[in-house]
Amino acid sequence: MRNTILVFALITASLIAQPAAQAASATVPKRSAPSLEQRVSDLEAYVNNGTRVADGTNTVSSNLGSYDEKANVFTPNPGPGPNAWQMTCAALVLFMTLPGLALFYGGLVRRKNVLSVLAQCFLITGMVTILWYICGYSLVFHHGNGLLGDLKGFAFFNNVDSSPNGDYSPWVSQNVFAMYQLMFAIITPALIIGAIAERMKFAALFLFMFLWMLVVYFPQAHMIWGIDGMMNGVSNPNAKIHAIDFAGGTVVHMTSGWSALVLCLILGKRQGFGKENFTPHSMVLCMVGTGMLWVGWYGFNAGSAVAADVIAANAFTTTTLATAVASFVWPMAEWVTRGRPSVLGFCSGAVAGLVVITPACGFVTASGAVIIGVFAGLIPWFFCYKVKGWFGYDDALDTFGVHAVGGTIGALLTGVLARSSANANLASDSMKNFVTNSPFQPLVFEQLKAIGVTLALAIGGTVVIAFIVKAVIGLRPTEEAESVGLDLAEHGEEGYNG
Amino acid sequence: MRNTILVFALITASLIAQPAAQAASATVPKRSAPSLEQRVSDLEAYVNNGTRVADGTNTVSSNLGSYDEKANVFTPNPGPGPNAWQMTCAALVLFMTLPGLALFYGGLVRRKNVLSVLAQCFLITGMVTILWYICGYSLVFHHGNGLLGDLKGFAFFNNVDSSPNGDYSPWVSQNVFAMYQLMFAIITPALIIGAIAERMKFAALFLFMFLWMLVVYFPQAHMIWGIDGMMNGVSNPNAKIHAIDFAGGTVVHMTSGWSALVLCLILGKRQGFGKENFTPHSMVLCMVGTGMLWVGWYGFNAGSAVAADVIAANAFTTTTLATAVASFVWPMAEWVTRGRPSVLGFCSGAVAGLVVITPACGFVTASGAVIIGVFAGLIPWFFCYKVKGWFGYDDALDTFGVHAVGGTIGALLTGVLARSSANANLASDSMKNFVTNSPFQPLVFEQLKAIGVTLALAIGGTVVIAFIVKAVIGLRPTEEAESVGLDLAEHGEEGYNG
Amino acid sequence: MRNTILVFALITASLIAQPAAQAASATVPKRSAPSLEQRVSDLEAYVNNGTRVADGTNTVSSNLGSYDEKANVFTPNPGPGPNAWQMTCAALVLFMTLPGLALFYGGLVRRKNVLSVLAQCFLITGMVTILWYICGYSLVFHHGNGLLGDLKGFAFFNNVDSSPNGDYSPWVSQNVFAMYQLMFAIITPALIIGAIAERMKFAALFLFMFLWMLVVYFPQAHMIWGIDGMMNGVSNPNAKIHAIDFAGGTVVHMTSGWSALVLCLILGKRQGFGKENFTPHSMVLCMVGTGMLWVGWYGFNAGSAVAADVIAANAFTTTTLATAVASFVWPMAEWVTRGRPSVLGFCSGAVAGLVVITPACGFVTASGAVIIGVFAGLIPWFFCYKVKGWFGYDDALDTFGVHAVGGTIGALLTGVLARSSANANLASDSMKNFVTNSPFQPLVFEQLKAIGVTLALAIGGTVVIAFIVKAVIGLRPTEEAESVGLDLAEHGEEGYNG
Amino acid sequence: MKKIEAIIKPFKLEEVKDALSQIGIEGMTVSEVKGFGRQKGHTEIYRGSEYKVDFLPKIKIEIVLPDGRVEGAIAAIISSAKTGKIGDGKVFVSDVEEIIRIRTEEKGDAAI
Amino acid sequence: MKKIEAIIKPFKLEEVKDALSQIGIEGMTVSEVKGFGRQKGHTEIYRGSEYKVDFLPKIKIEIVLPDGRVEGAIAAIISSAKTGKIGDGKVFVSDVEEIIRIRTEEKGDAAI
Amino acid sequence: MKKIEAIIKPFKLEEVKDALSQIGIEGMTVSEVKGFGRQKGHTEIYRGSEYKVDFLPKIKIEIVLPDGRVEGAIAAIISSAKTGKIGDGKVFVSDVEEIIRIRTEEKGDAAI
Ligand SMILES: Nc1ncnc2c1ncn2[C@@H]1O[C@H](COP(=O)(O)OP(=O)(O)O)[C@@H](O)[C@H]1O
Ligand SMILES: Nc1ncnc2c1ncn2[C@@H]1O[C@H](COP(=O)(O)OP(=O)(O)O)[C@@H](O)[C@H]1O
Ligand SMILES: Nc1ncnc2c1ncn2[C@@H]1O[C@H](COP(=O)(O)OP(=O)(O)O)[C@@H](O)[C@H]1O
Repeated sequence: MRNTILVFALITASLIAQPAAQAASATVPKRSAPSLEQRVSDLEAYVNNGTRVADGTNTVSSNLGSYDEKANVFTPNPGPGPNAWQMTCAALVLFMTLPGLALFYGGLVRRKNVLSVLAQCFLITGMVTILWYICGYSLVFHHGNGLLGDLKGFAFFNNVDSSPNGDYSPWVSQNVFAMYQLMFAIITPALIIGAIAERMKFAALFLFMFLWMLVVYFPQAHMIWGIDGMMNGVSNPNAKIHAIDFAGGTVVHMTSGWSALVLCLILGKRQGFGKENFTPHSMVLCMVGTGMLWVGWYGFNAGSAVAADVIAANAFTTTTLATAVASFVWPMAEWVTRGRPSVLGFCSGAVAGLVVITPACGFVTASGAVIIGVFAGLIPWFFCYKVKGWFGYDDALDTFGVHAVGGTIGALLTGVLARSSANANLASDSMKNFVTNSPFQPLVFEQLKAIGVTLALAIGGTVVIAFIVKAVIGLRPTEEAESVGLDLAEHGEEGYNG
Repeated sequence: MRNTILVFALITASLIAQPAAQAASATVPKRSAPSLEQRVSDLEAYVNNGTRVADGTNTVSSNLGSYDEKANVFTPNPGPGPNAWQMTCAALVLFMTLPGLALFYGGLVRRKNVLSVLAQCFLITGMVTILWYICGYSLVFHHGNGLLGDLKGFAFFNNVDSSPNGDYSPWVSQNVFAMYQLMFAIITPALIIGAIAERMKFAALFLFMFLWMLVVYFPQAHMIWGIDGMMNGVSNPNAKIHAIDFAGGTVVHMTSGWSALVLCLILGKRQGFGKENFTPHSMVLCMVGTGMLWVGWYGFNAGSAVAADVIAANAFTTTTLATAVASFVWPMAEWVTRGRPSVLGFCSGAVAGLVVITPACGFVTASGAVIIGVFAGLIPWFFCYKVKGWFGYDDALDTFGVHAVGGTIGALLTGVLARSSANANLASDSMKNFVTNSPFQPLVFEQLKAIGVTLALAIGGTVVIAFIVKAVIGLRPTEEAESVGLDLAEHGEEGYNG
Repeated sequence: MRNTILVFALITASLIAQPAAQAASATVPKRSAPSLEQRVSDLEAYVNNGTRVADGTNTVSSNLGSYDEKANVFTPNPGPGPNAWQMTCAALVLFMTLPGLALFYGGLVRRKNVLSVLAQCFLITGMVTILWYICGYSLVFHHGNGLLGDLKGFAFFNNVDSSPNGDYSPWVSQNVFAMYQLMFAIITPALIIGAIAERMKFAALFLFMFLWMLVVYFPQAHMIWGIDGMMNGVSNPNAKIHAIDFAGGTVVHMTSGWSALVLCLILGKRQGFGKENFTPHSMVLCMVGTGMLWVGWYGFNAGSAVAADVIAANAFTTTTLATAVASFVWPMAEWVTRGRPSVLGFCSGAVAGLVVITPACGFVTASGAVIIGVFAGLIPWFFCYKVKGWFGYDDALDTFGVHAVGGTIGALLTGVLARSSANANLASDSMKNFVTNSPFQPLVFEQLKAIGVTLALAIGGTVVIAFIVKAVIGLRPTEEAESVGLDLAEHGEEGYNG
Repeated sequence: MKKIEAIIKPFKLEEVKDALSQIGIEGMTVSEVKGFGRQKGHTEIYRGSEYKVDFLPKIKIEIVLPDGRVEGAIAAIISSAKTGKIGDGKVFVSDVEEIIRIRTEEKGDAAI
Repeated sequence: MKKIEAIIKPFKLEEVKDALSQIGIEGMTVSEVKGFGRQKGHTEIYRGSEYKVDFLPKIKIEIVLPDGRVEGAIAAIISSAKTGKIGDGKVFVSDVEEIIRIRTEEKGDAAI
Repeated sequence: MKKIEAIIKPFKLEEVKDALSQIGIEGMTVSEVKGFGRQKGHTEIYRGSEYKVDFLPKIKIEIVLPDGRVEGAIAAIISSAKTGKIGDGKVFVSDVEEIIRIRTEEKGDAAI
């Protein structure tokens, strides 16, 4: 909560103050012109997505950047290929939320609540962007401690410009990387909407999501992806837990999915649950959203390589295979058990495939991805069709069944199926003891530990926040509002007219 | 009108005649093989998006292209990164119109007129492409005088091939650049549809748009973006007005927005205006269109760097920040004044943010973008909710309120917030006297002059064209057609059946 | 059918066995470090999309890849620009099917059958992916004989990793290429759905499509695009037929279109055909799908260069021009003959333009593309509006009229209009005798031969498969199911509720 | 009490409603229907298949009112809904035995 | 004059319309309704939640016609709408006091 | 036989249906209508243009039943549909002369 107060103070400040000047350059010796050999090496580093010959220190020289003679500062340039790719990916990940997820969820609710879902997605987009600019990016991606980044390092995008930040990518502009990661920060809370659709007050959702970003998302993202995060197995040799999570199995899907379950239990069921007909008002929109999610997810998964290199290529491939297989297996399971494969089954299978492959995509082989696809088609299906019925919680659009369950088995299967043949980084000094390329490699236990930490943070954080919001402004709209529909009641509009 | 006749003559010609042969190469000395140093420099130029070592002259050599020994002509190749980026961006900008804008506008009209909007967007796409091929690209991007390019230079895409045109980008194929700019020429007139929706004859719209491209768009685009345009502050040292417009605040949004106001006043109000319920027939489609516009706009704004370089990275970032902020501020303004934030508010805010940041995106910092976002959320909102009511014009879908007002304040704020720290080109000899990095820098007055010229051209041109079209074929459909709906009356179809 | 059995055996195997180890490297001499000259040449090859200096043999050295000293194996890396482009294109082509084609077709059927179309598209996506992984990619792109690739070469994506396969592209990862081509293999059978919509049993469609891939698609794709395919004029100097097909006029549109006609004749007409009103249930969705198809088609056409080079740039340009022209010509033909241009006309024209330019896009000039656009707007229009009426077959959504007719005239016009000025490969030793740059060049006859082979395979294959499926499980649903709608009957869902 | 059912052209709804309001009739129930009558639908050629659109969109207005107000209401409907072209629609009058207002349980004319 | 209201299965509409046309009945008004009756809706399991679909889609046809034509019309409806399966629907007949054709202001049988 | 037409608020449909089922009424036909009455629609400001939403969504329930069951049915409807707020709707009762079940051609009370 200290953070929250700080944040509000900073908001006001930001609109007045110009960002502080760049850190004054220390007195380093002037650089000498790069040799032909150095220049060629740097060009090769560009193609190979390798470490740069020169990245801002002045002792080594390169021409791939601009050198300010007066200030004696060399600012590395991004490369056109990686930057193009990363901007494309950032746009694709935004597309996943607006309109992808908005349609996927919006199609599944009843006609009278479709706009409320769209409004919630949109609200989160704006609110998270503002948070990200003020402090979020800094808290996640600046170095700090194992739990959280430094609050002021990149606050107000100070020092975040078009030059790459070598901690995350040698050849992609840092501001592009920041925008790319922003899109993740946007979609994650938006996923929660699925569990609590059709029955949460707009103002309550606003406050909940605001606090949730600070309490759950930023710490979790830093722990897994921050350069000094305590669970960043690949980049942080001093990580407490040597877990890996390529594109957000724990950070995105587990946090949102488990928080969604908790929040939906605290909220209670929708009016008429179990009696009235809650069929999707438009399976067509839902399917359109699914297609957009799939396409956008390439930005999510292959883009997480932060380069269009061999790892991105592999992630692209595994994402396709796992998703297609899961989109096939789920409706086949329905066909067998229920007599008919449904379009909702195809859609759910595809999304489940995407979720489960997310943490694994950059670490497993094509055949590993096919295996993951089979699990992704069966286990979440079982949760949505059977387990939910047994327990009777009202996970309206199956955020828990798909994202929490999917994210969790994804994190686990990543441990089982990660192979250094798929990603050379797994053979690095920091990881090679954990990845022995067998199903019971030590990595599995690291993944279990990361799962445990994530569960604790997501569940604990959500319980606390939900009760605060309940106390402050209440969680549910009036009974009449819920029955009339949130669209008219909360937004004064209807989804369709005439 | 002389142009118009010429154009028709050329259409016929184009289907028969093959484009004239390339200009015969003058007798230049044969080139010598490039040195290793030159070759490496050219590779570095590729990564840095710098000027090429060799770009078609034979005196300096390079291997990044093909050298035809017999003809003694060196044809530079494009680079893979920039070309990939620019093709992606061109596709994204097309996506903004088809189906983005078509849905955004189509969702906002009544059910009986949805197809008319789609047909209008589609008609403009085809018609403008044909014009662009015949003469438009040449009139805008060939050098000529300060007002208009040479008509025959690139007519029928003569001499427009896959080799870059160094005037606009060293590393992007000229034909890709031409396609990218075509997409701008398509969406601009399509924006006008918003103000005059539901009540203009299809044939009248056809003729109006045809003339409007020749009279308003091509000159305006040449003046601002043509290499020798009279308001091209960045590239033309001899510009009369040293204005800047990164991605089309004046060229796209001011021209379309102000023309839209004029045309809507000349057309008159829709039947039943102020009495009948004109609520959007599908806010859902409108929101889908908004998401697509936002995603596609990255191609529009970041693509306007014509490279995936530091400037594109900055434009991507500022576009995201301003849009997200505006999409947040507009509905908050509604929440305060009207008690409820609407989905239309979220969508309008996002589009307003995109519009206002458009001219500025490549010139302002991240913090500048946040400030722009706040203005973009408030001023167009005020025009749509208050000013429109006061004056009572029937700007059906708020093209004036969002695009004219937004484009104008965007052009102005670009003058106020452009900083050479955001774009090194602003420190060039041609611009440094105008950009002193303070809010009252001389650039502001250049921008005001450009706004004046744009207003004069858009308003004057539209008045003339509108009255010509009214005289020749009449502007409005019959009363019965308008009441039945343009879909059935003009296209013999309905948007939805069954 | 032997293949089919083999395939099933392999499925089981794949889930157990790990892919076989890479072929043991023969005893080649250790490589020497590359010279600066070689290193620079390789970098230039990257920018020019040229043949690599070193691509896996050890005799020539390069640093653009990784050299495993112990194994003495050099594995070339992909380049960031081409890889970014190809991944983007693969995503775009998937977008064409999900949700593009699904919406285009889904919007055109009646409300009660919309989900069946979506389910069919989704089913094909999953099923084809699994086939592709098991054997399809190998059968098409591994070398084998002129008709089919080796079954085991790349089975289970064995040896398909992130390193490029020089047969198809020097700088794009092979697994990305495989995913890109997968998207083609998905959309092709999905096109058939248009002709047989609203009246085919889901299980029958499943079996039909499965067999069709093995019998028609894989051989046809190998013959045209496989490195040793018997009709691969550009890459295979020993081709029996020196045909060219840039992005799939024969492989994609002719095979699907002609098979669609045959299947629709065998199936018979829909209940109520010619009496009841079969207007599209949502022209809006159809138009959205069209826009997505157009945008995605850039991935299809320009992506077929497998590089973001001069050829891709040309393909991007010709695709835009032909499509825009055709989207304009078709509704103008309607306006003249029927009094009103329809949105369906705009959409159909656009798709026809895309289809006809597909085989030609990488081989013709901008002006050639405009000519193609005119033909594409008129001939398929004539087939859909006149010929279909004369013969009375029930090609529900005009797959035959647009794809078969369009694909065929596209293949022919490619022969007439291919120019070596548009694509230098046409001046290669293998092609220069066929491309003499006149309308009656010998290439025309090669194209006719390829058309003949394609027709024979598509028609023959489909007749056999259709009768097998009819015998095994029957083709049509019960009369009641057809009348209730396939959505409820086969999937237990409705497209819209409430 | 009587019930008037009027089938009218959709775009006349606003006018009819205004005309009825003007004579003090403030309650009615409206629904979308499809009409089949002398007015023939158009023949459509859609992508080469010809078919006839038989059913045309119409609006049905139902008004229950005391016997004495029937004449006036009919006159108001006719004058506001008439275009003089075929397909203008019909007015049907029938008897209603009882009316109850759910909210107050009032009956008869008081419930209207 | 009488009014016939028939509730039928949606896919029978074309047949009923044709049958009525054949006996010279050329005016009717059709609307989409939901029916609740002996025919039970299916039970759906949607993502694990079970619920019953009670209301089934039906079509309501309204025909006003002179007393003498009622018998024939009913017979035509029954023979064309019958499938013999539960849920085929009902025909209701009631009295109509007056008919007016808006276009011509004709009244009574002449207005039909 | 009588016909009850009840106009109710949409969200009360389930309750009314249940109440009728409980007293053994198992057949009814439901349609979506728009109501105009004392309950005034809200005034909307949409992007600066003000307009009034006159017509409110309502549900019409039609039940045909033997004379003796009318009282009970009305009571069930009223008690389940009442919220006490304006706009709760009305119940109209009128006479029906004949009923036929299409499936069996049964007539009169037997057909209900
Ligand atoms: N006999 C009838 N019973 C019920 N509705 C009728 C009858 N005749 C006409 N209608 C309704 O009235 C509408 C108008 O009738 P129509 O014959 O087309 O023109 P007009 O009203 O000018 O005579 C029809 O579309 C239909 O809805
Ligand atoms: N008492 C009734 N009042 C009004 N409509 C009824 C009544 N009974 C049945 N219906 C309508 O008739 C339809 C068919 O009735 P149902 O009992 O299902 O089968 P059947 O017609 O074979 O007896 C119902 O769906 C409903 O629309
Ligand atoms: N005279 C009438 N004729 C037909 N329907 C009516 C009439 N008066 C009211 N209604 C219907 O009843 C609904 C409720 O009536 P209203 O006057 O709003 O409230 P209340 O039922 O509380 O008196 C209206 O929306 C309309 O559908």
